[in-house]
Formats: sequence, C-alpha cells, structure tokens
Amino acid sequence: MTNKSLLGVFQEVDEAVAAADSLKEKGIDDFEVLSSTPYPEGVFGEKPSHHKLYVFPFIGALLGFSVAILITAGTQMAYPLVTGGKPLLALPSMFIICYEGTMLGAILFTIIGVVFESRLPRLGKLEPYDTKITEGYIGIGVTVPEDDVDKISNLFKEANATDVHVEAT
Amino acid sequence: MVIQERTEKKYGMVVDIDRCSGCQACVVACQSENNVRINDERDFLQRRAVQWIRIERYWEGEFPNAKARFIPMFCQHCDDAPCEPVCPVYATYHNNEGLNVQVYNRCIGTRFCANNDPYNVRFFNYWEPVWPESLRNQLNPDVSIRSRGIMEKCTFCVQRIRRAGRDAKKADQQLTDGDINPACVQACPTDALVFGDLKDENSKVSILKNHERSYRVLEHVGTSPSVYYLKKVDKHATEEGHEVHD
Amino acid sequence: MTNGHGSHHVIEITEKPPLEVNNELFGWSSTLGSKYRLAIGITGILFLLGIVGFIMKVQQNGFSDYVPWAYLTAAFGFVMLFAMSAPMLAIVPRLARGHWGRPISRIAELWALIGILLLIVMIPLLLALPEADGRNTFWFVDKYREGWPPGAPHVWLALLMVGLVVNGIALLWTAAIPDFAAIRDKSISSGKSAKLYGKLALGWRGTKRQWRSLRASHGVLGALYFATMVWSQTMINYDFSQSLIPGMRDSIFPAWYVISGLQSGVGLVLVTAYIARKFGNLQDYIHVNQFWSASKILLALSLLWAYFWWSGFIVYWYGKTETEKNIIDLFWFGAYKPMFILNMLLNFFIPLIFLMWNRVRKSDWGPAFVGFIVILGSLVNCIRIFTAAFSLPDRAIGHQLHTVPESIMKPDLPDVLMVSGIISGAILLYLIAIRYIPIISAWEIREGMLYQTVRYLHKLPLKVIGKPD
Amino acid sequence: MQQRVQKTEREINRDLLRPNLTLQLRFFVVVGVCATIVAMAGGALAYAIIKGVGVYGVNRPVMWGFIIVNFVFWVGISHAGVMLSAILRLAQAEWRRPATRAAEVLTMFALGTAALHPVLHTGRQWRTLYWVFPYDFGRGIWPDIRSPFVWDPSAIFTYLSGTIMFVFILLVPDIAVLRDRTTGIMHKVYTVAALGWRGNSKQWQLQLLAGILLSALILPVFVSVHSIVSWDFAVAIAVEGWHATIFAPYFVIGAVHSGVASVITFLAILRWVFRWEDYIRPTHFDALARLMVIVATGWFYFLVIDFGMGFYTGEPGEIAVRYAQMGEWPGNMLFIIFITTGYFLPIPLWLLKNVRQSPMLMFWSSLFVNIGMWLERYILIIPSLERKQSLTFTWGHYAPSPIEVMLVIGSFALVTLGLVTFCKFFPIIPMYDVKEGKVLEQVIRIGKINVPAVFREE
Repeated sequence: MTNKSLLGVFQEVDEAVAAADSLKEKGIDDFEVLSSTPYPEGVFGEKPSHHKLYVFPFIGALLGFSVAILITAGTQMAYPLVTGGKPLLALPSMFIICYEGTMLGAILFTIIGVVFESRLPRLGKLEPYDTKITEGYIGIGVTVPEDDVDKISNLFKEANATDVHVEAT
Repeated sequence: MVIQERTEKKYGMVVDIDRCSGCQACVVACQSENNVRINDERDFLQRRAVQWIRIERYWEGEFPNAKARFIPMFCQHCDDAPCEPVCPVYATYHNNEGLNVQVYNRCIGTRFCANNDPYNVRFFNYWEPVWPESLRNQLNPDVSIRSRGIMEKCTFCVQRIRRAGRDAKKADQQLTDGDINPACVQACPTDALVFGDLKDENSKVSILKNHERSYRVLEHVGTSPSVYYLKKVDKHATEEGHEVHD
Repeated sequence: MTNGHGSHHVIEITEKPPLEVNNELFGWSSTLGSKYRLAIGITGILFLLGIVGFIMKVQQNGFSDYVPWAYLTAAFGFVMLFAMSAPMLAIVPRLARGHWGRPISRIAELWALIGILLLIVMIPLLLALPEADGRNTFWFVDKYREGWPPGAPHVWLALLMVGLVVNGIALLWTAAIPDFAAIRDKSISSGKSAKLYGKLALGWRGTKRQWRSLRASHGVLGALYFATMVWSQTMINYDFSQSLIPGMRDSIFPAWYVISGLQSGVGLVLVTAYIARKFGNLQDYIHVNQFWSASKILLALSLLWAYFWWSGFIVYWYGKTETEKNIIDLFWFGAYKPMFILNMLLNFFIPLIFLMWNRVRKSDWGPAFVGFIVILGSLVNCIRIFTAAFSLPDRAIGHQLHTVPESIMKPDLPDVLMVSGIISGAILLYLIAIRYIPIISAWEIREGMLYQTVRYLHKLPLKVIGKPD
Repeated sequence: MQQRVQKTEREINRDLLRPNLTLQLRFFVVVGVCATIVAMAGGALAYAIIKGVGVYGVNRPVMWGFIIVNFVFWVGISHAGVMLSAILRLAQAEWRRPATRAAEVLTMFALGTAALHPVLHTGRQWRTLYWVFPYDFGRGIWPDIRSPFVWDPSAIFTYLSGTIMFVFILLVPDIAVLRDRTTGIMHKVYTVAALGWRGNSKQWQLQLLAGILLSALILPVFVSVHSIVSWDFAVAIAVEGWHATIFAPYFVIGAVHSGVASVITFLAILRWVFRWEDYIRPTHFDALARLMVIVATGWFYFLVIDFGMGFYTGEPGEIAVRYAQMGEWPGNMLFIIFITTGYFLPIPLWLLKNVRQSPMLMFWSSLFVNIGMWLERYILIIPSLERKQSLTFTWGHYAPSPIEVMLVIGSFALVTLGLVTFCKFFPIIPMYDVKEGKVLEQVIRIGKINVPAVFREE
C-alpha cells in the first residue's frame, strides 16, 4: 500500500497549533510545519530537529589552512629569492595568509553545510506546497498510508484548514 | 640558507663628500651609459625626472657666508632594503653580489617600492621614453630600454660588472680591485667616488669605509646600505640640518 | 531560536515581592559567616606585611633611583588595571539598556573604591619617577616650549588619578543612593547607622524628578568615568613604561594596555559574582544569564588583546630598525620570552579555547574560571612590561635603544611582600565595603523585575524583556 | 521601540516587494545616469591605459594618489555591512532587522569597487594577474607573500566571497516569496535561485543558525581586511607618517565610523524613495546614531594617540609630516574640514534626541561624516608622502589630475548602480527578519503605560 503526503493550510497560527495537537492525539508526531516566518522551534510542539552544522566550519577551516600553507610555503621554496633581508619562509607573512585561508574555508563550508543540512537545493517539485504559505499561512504536512488520508484531511478540515492538498509520494 | 646565498661578493661604494665639487659629471655619465630617458622641462615640472644618480644641494648658513653642500645620492643597495619585500611579484630582490636588482619584465608598477624607499632613488616611467632621431645611435646596446609603467634605478652598472667578469674568465685571471668601474666612478674628475668589493679587506672601498669620517645615510632607518659617505672636512661645518641620531 | 542553541532549558528570572528583595539584600552582609572573617584576617595580615615590605624598601634604597620600584609599579598597574576597569560592566549595560547588567552592576562599581588605595600607593611611585624633561613624554615637556606644562608628569598624572577616583566613587554613590535611603528607612537599622545612611542618602524621597536626575547622572558619570579611565590607563602606560625606553614609538602599546585592563576588569567582576553567588547564596539574583552575557564581552576582549598585540608586532617585525629589533627582544622574544608565552596562553588561548563553546559560556563556573585566568594573565603582563621598561641599562636620552638586558629583573623580598600586600589590600578594602554597601543594588533588581517576565508563545515558554524608551 | 506598526504578512510582502514587482521609470533614469558616468570613467581608464599612468597626478615622491585614497575609502565603507549585521545579530538587537541586508549589500558593492582600484593604479594594468594568483608555473613567477600587497588580495577575496555567500544564503527565503509572486521568465529565475525553499521548521532553524554562525565567522575577517589595508602603509619604514603601530585598529574603527554613516545615508534614501516609513522608523536612526557616537569617540581616541605619537617622538621628519598635515596649505584647510565634518559637527548633534530621530537630519549629518572620512584618508596618505624622509631635497607635493577625479566619481556611480540594480531584483529589507520581529513583539503593562517588549531566547 502506497503512502500519500497531505498538507493542511491554515490562516491562523492557533488553528495550526490545534491541528498539530490533534495529530499528536492520533499518535502522529513527525509532521512538518511550513511557514514564511521563523517561529522559535517548539511553537507548534513539533519534534526538535537535529543537524550536524557545527562540524562543517571546522572541516573547512582545516582544509583552508592546509591549502594556504601549501601555497605560501610552496611559492617561497619554489623560487627562493631574498628580499629585504627577510627570511625565506617568513612566518608572520605566512600566518596572515593562512589566517585568511582558514576563515575562507570555514565560511565556504558553513554555507555548504547549511545548504546540505536543510536538504537544498530541492530540484524536483515543491509539493506538497501552497503559495499561500509565503503570504503568512501555516502549512502542516504529514505522510500517511493511503487509507488514513480521509481521516487526516477531515482532521485538518475540523481545525478549519483553508486548503488540504493530497500528493502521491 | 639566506646567509650562504650572499657569501660570494658584496659590491659597494664610498663617496668622499670632501672631494665632491657637485660638477654633475657622474649624472651625465650615468644618463648616457644606462639609456636613462631624456628629462625635458615637463618631466622636471611634473617631478618625474629620472636621474639614477643626482647631486643633492643643501644651503648651509645665511647669506653672505652661505655654503653649498653637495651629496651625490643614488641607490644605496641596502642589505635590508625596505623596497624589496614590499614588491608583490619579486620584481626587485637581493642578488648574491649584494646588489639590489630590478627585474623590469616582472614589474607591474604598483610603485610600493618607491614609497618604501627612504632615499627616493627609485624612478617610475610615467611615459614611454622617446629619444630624438639624432641620439638613437648613442643608446648603449648592453642596457635594455625601460618601457612605461615600470620602476628603474641605479644598478651599479651591472652590465659592466658582468662584462668584467666575462673578460676575466676569458683571460682566465681573477677579478682584481679596480677592474670594475661604474660610469659615474669613471667620470668623476675628483675621484670622489670609489667602487669595489666590500668583502675583500684590501680593496680600496674596504679600507676607506673604515675611515674615521665614514658614515651611512639614514642609518637609523635600519637599511644598512652598501654605500659609505666620508664627512666633509670643514672647521666651519655646523651640525645644523644634519639630524643627530646619537 | 536567535542564539540557535536548543530552546529547552530553565528560564531564570527573579520574581519576589519587592519588600523581600530589600530584606534579603540589606540583611545580606550580616549573614556573612566565618569564611568572611577568615578572608578579612588573611588579607589584613598580608596587607600589613606589604607595609613592612615597603618600609624595608625605603630603607634599602630611597626614591633617588626609580629602578628598585619596578615591582611596586607593576603591582600598582595591575591593581589599577583590574579594579578601575571593573565598573565598565556596570556602565556598558546601562548605556546599552541591557537588563542583564542589573544584578552585577554594584559588584562592578564597588571596585572603584580601590582607587583610594591606589592614590596612596601612587605617592612613592611619583617620588621615584624621573623628571619628564630630557626624555620623550606625552606631556611634551621642554620639547616645544620651555618647561611647559609645569610639573609634568607628576602633577598631571596625580590630578588625572584623583579625578578618576573621585569620578568612580561618585558613580558608586549616586547609583547607591536609593538603597541608602531604603536602609535608612528600615526600622531594624539602629539609630546610629540610620543617621549615617541618612547622610549618604541626601534626603532621597524617590520623587519622579529625583529618579530622572539619577538616570541622567548614571549616563553622564558613566560616560565620563569610562573616558577618564581609558585616558588615565593610557597615561600610566606612557609615563611608567613607554617613555622610559629611548626611541620607543609604539602607539598601539597604550591602547593594548587599556584592552588588557578591560579584559581583567570583566574577569574580576565574573570571579566576584561567582563567589557572591556560590558562597553568598545569591543564586536567586545572580543567574547564569549574567555570566553568559558577560562572557561574550570577555571573549571579544581576549580576541582584541591578541589582535592589538599582533598589529604592533607585525609593524615592528617588518620595520627592522635597530630600536624595533631591540624592543621585540625586550618585551617579547628576549629574556622575557617565557613570560610572554605565558601571557599568550593566559590572556588569549585559554579564554578562546574555553569561551568558544556556548556550553561553557552558559555556565557560572566557566566564565568565572576564565576570568580568574585572565586576571593572572594581566599580573604577568604588568610585571613583564613594567620591569622590562625599568630594567634598561642605558638611561641615556636618545633616539634609539641600543642594548636590552640579558635577564629578567628578579624580585627581592620587599618586592614580593609589597605585591602581595597591595593585591590583598585591594581585596580587604572590598570585603570591608560590602559590609556596609549592599553588594547587589536592590532598586535595580526591583526595577528589573518590572520589565522581565515569562510568557508562552503558543506552546513554548520564553522570557519577555521590556525595553522602555 | 515606540511607534510600532501592526501589519499582516500579506501587507509586509506587498510593501517590501513593491520595487521588485512593479516597474518604475525612475529606476531607468537612475540606471541611465549612473551607467553614463561609469562609461565616462571607463573612457578615462582606457585613456590612462593607452597613454600610460603619466596621466594621473602622481609623481616622485608622491607615488600613490587619489586612486589609493579612494581605495581605502571604499574598503572602509565596505566595513559597515558586517559590522552592523553581524555584531547586532550576535547582540540580538531588535532594531537591526530592517537595516542588516542594506548594510551587507552596501558592503558587497563597495568592496567590489574597491578591489578594482589597485589594478587601475598600477603601471601595467594588463599584467596584474600574476600579482594575485600563483599560476605561472612556466616562468616560476610567484607572488611574494612577504608583501602586504599580497596579503591584501587574500583578505579582500575572502571578505568579498564571504559577504556574497552570506547575503545569498540569507536571501533564499525572500527569493522564495518572490518565486510565489512572479510569473514568466522572472519566475523561472527566482525558482532556480530559491533552491526549492519550502520553509519547514528545520530549514528555518538552520537559516537562523547560519546567520549567527556566519556573523561570528565573518567578524574576524572584517577586522583583518582593513588591518591589512592599513599595513600597506604601516609597514613602510620609509614614510614617517605611516609607520605607526596603531594603524590597524585605527583604520578598522575609522572604517566602521564611515561605514555605519553610509548605511544611515542609504537607509534614509530607501525610506524616502520607497516610502518605507513603517519599516525604517526614527527609532532605528536613533539606535544607529547612539552606536555612531560610541564608535566615533573610540575612533577619535585612536586619532589623538596617532597624531600625539608624532609629536611625542619629536623627530624633525615626524614634525614636518604633521606640519604638512595640519599646518600649511592645503593641509590645514583640509584638516579643519575633516575634523569638523568627521567628528565635531555630527557627534554633538547626535547627542540630541530629536536630531537622532529625524531621518532628514541624520541623512545630512551622516553624509558629512563620509566627507570627513574621505579627507581623513587623504590627510593620512598624501602629506606623509610629500614629506617622506629627512632628505628635504626631494620633498614634493601632489595635485590630482582630471583623470583621477573622473575615476573617483566613476567609483561612486558604480556603487550606486550596483545598489539600484540589487534593489530592483531583490528585497533590500529582509522580509522574514521583519516578520520574525513582528512575531516576537510583546507588550508589558506597568500601571497605566504599555512598555514595548520582546520574546528573548537565552
């Protein structure tokens, strides 16, 4: 039996919260909340989501630093020229460039991390989705077996959803 | 590593201020030897004249008993040259003969070296150099002509140093003191300029540089130049105008 | 979600009837037990020993030469750094209208009292400090005009310090007036002390106009104090360190010195707050939030400390004049190298490594520990820069520094006694002060309670903060 | 925060997307004007490349002129963005919300423009590639990493790319809003740009977290960039006026000074052009002005120390430089204008509440600050070169050439062009940030008054 994903669209936050509650009563607690405003996590009583974003900057920093070391040391050793009585492998100068390299790596990987962890880019279709969401409506999405669809959509209707979308997964 | 690369030779010069009469012969000689561009009136008005060696003239005392003091100023080929490390493309660096050399092809003209040169002896080609037809054949074939947009400066007539080296090798004999003479030294009528290797103790420069009158210009800037100056002998000389750094 | 670190934790805010707050805080000093008396005893003895050490020093070598007074100068600089910078944590939150500063503002301001001790310690130093003329000083003596300004640096330095101390005490006092009034009015305070507090409270009645002028005075005195503090730290750095080194021209040195002062000041407040919270049972007033917010400032200052040092170093390393090479040897990579490395650890690496983590910042022990480390660091700092500056062999006035000492200046017994004496004297003064001045300003807590509460955003309990204009 | 305005998300979308969804004539007018000026500057540049940099006013010893001054100025402006959006985001300041993106975008374009200047300034602009990138394995020409001119590109590249990514990642949710409002070709573009953003709670959590994390990461870069620019001057032992250790923090805080001022100018213009009185409110200007008073005073402290140090040493060379900066024509005139417009005029004004709260006055005073700060860079850089060392024989002076002036004007036009174009295609006020602010708004009732309050995560 196939699964279907539903999306109930609510005008008011309270309605959405109510719908979420009754979903929980039904024993369904992994539903996703779509909104165009960052509500503090837990406002809808949804499950706290987990991510590994903090790992990324450190990996990036490490990579950036090593690349910078390679470039700075490499260019000085590849063609050793004395300038101004400064030592070959002038550490303070190398430090500055390595610092920039490290930060660049960290920033780059943070961006990658954010995109990756929030499962973007989503190239396929957005559905279940509703453009009303970016107008301030709240969407509550669940994925349920085919024959629960009516039950859930009624549940949404009772919580006076303005719309209920049903999509095949 | 740095040290052993510098151990071969260390060319330097001694300038006896007491002998200098400010006749500018060295300037002209340098001009023609090194294909230095012709400075016309506009260049001087724009403060863009190129003179690898110049005679700086300072007035001392008040009229009527005012004295003119001359000091020939040219690249001091410093060991810790401030102009070298600021170049982003290694266009100027220190070679193993103690020369501060300029690589024209690398230079991109950031002019940072000129800013960081305390003696103002680096010259930038703001315009394409032009010579009147009559002077074309006067150009020195041993010296490349610098196009616009790059730095140039005194090289201690590196072409002469090279040639002397080649000749010595051909005749397989050692270079002796006095074999090499930059154009300015050659032209100086009063022998105020002496050139040689500071590394060998018996060379003329090495002896003169330890003279009691010997000093180096702007030493407090920490550049440790290879050019030594000998003070003027003048019982009327005042300390005015000379900075006292201890 | 703005700090992005999970929303599931207890929300601490003070919610008590105002009267209870008053009773608890004004009665607090009488609850101080044997530990308090012990602390008083120890610091008292050490302080007396310090005085003994001072007398010995005067016997050994008078004020003719300034070199023997290097360690006293270091101790003076150290105490001044942390004590006089501490009120910053009372001033900044007030100016930024942050409620988090309320519980620790008095803790911070009380340290301004140490200024009195500093003024006394300063007298011998000024006696030993050589005349300004003939050497570079920021007072421009005899350089452009003969003997102008007169009496520099001694007179002007003294005036600056007096101004700073007066300003600090005024700040503490004005901020405490409503509390003094409340204590005055408390029936339990017996006749005599009631009279005393009555005098201190200046007949405060709490009218609208009085409150308004109180606010205004906070703003003005706070800003003024901050400016004076920064400038006097700068001048201390010039007159006791930089101007004693021929040819030294390090314009970031004083700024860096001020930063390390602010750093140890914040550290000090954190440590004090921790002790008050743990041993004084003030958990209901001083929450983790205070440590969390202050630790961010501490982290920022630690980063600045390293950055300021670096931007001084890179210029010297690149410049390569004789003086610059020698100063690099003198302060950083010569005889004082071990001390400097210790500095780097205490003032930069350890704070960075610990405070990087929100879990550490969000605790009371973490910031307090780092605060203590930072204070240690600034002690090493002061000993390093002042003894180094004092120990130069060539006093010759010149444009260049030619020789640097081979070894660091060793302290003798009087030095040790004096250093420990001054530090413990400062602590002693503070301990005595909290006996009479409530360590937490009750009126600020009461005011804070008006603007802070907990509400539900749908399913999520969150703290609500009022921002009055 | 007084004069709060209650608005539904639909209304917020409508107001803030107006410039993006509707087509106005004035957009084309502004773009036309700016493009013309940029084209003229391009012509001037072409002339400089063909004839040689002799067409600039630079000479010996003043080898660096207007272009470098302008470079430092624009790098300074570019420090507004991160300063505001990062520090205020970390400090959870509510009033940051409408200002952040404007500041970041200003950073983006100012820095991009600044990065052009060193290239325009070199003698052989067509050979500058191996200055920055170590690619020439054939001839083995490498950048000399000991040169501050190599530190510069590394820092600017890091900062520029970091800022662009920062702006983009924080733009995604708002692009999604545009995606749902547009049709046709723009719809396709926005659909790609929005990366399929749906706005579920995890995405939002990461979005906010990214804001914090990137702020914390970009702050150290932002400090390093202007420090390194300052080291271009400070390491120069030969120029007495430059060789000061204070330069790094002095430049950085000066940059913040001019940068935040330019953000105020920008916000005032936005408020006036797009009628966004409900979003960019007097209270925001008030808060910015308070910030400016503190920043400016800190900057003034550094200024005093820097100039004081010059007199402190008493070296004749130093004194000569200071005299050229403050004593003799034109230095004295410029210095007076600089110190008045940069500090003594605006700061006292900003101590008055009703000045702080009037967008018009804030616009003008912030403009003054930037005039002053441009002159500051001139005063720091040029006179020091004119009085380079104690060899008085070579002392000179500098006057800009028309070409240089044209390039400076062109740089302003270029930045304006960039900002206008951005405002046309993307919301310049971060919509979700404003919406979040509305969600977190609360009121605490004390006696008879309502104190505005906010939900605060701790």
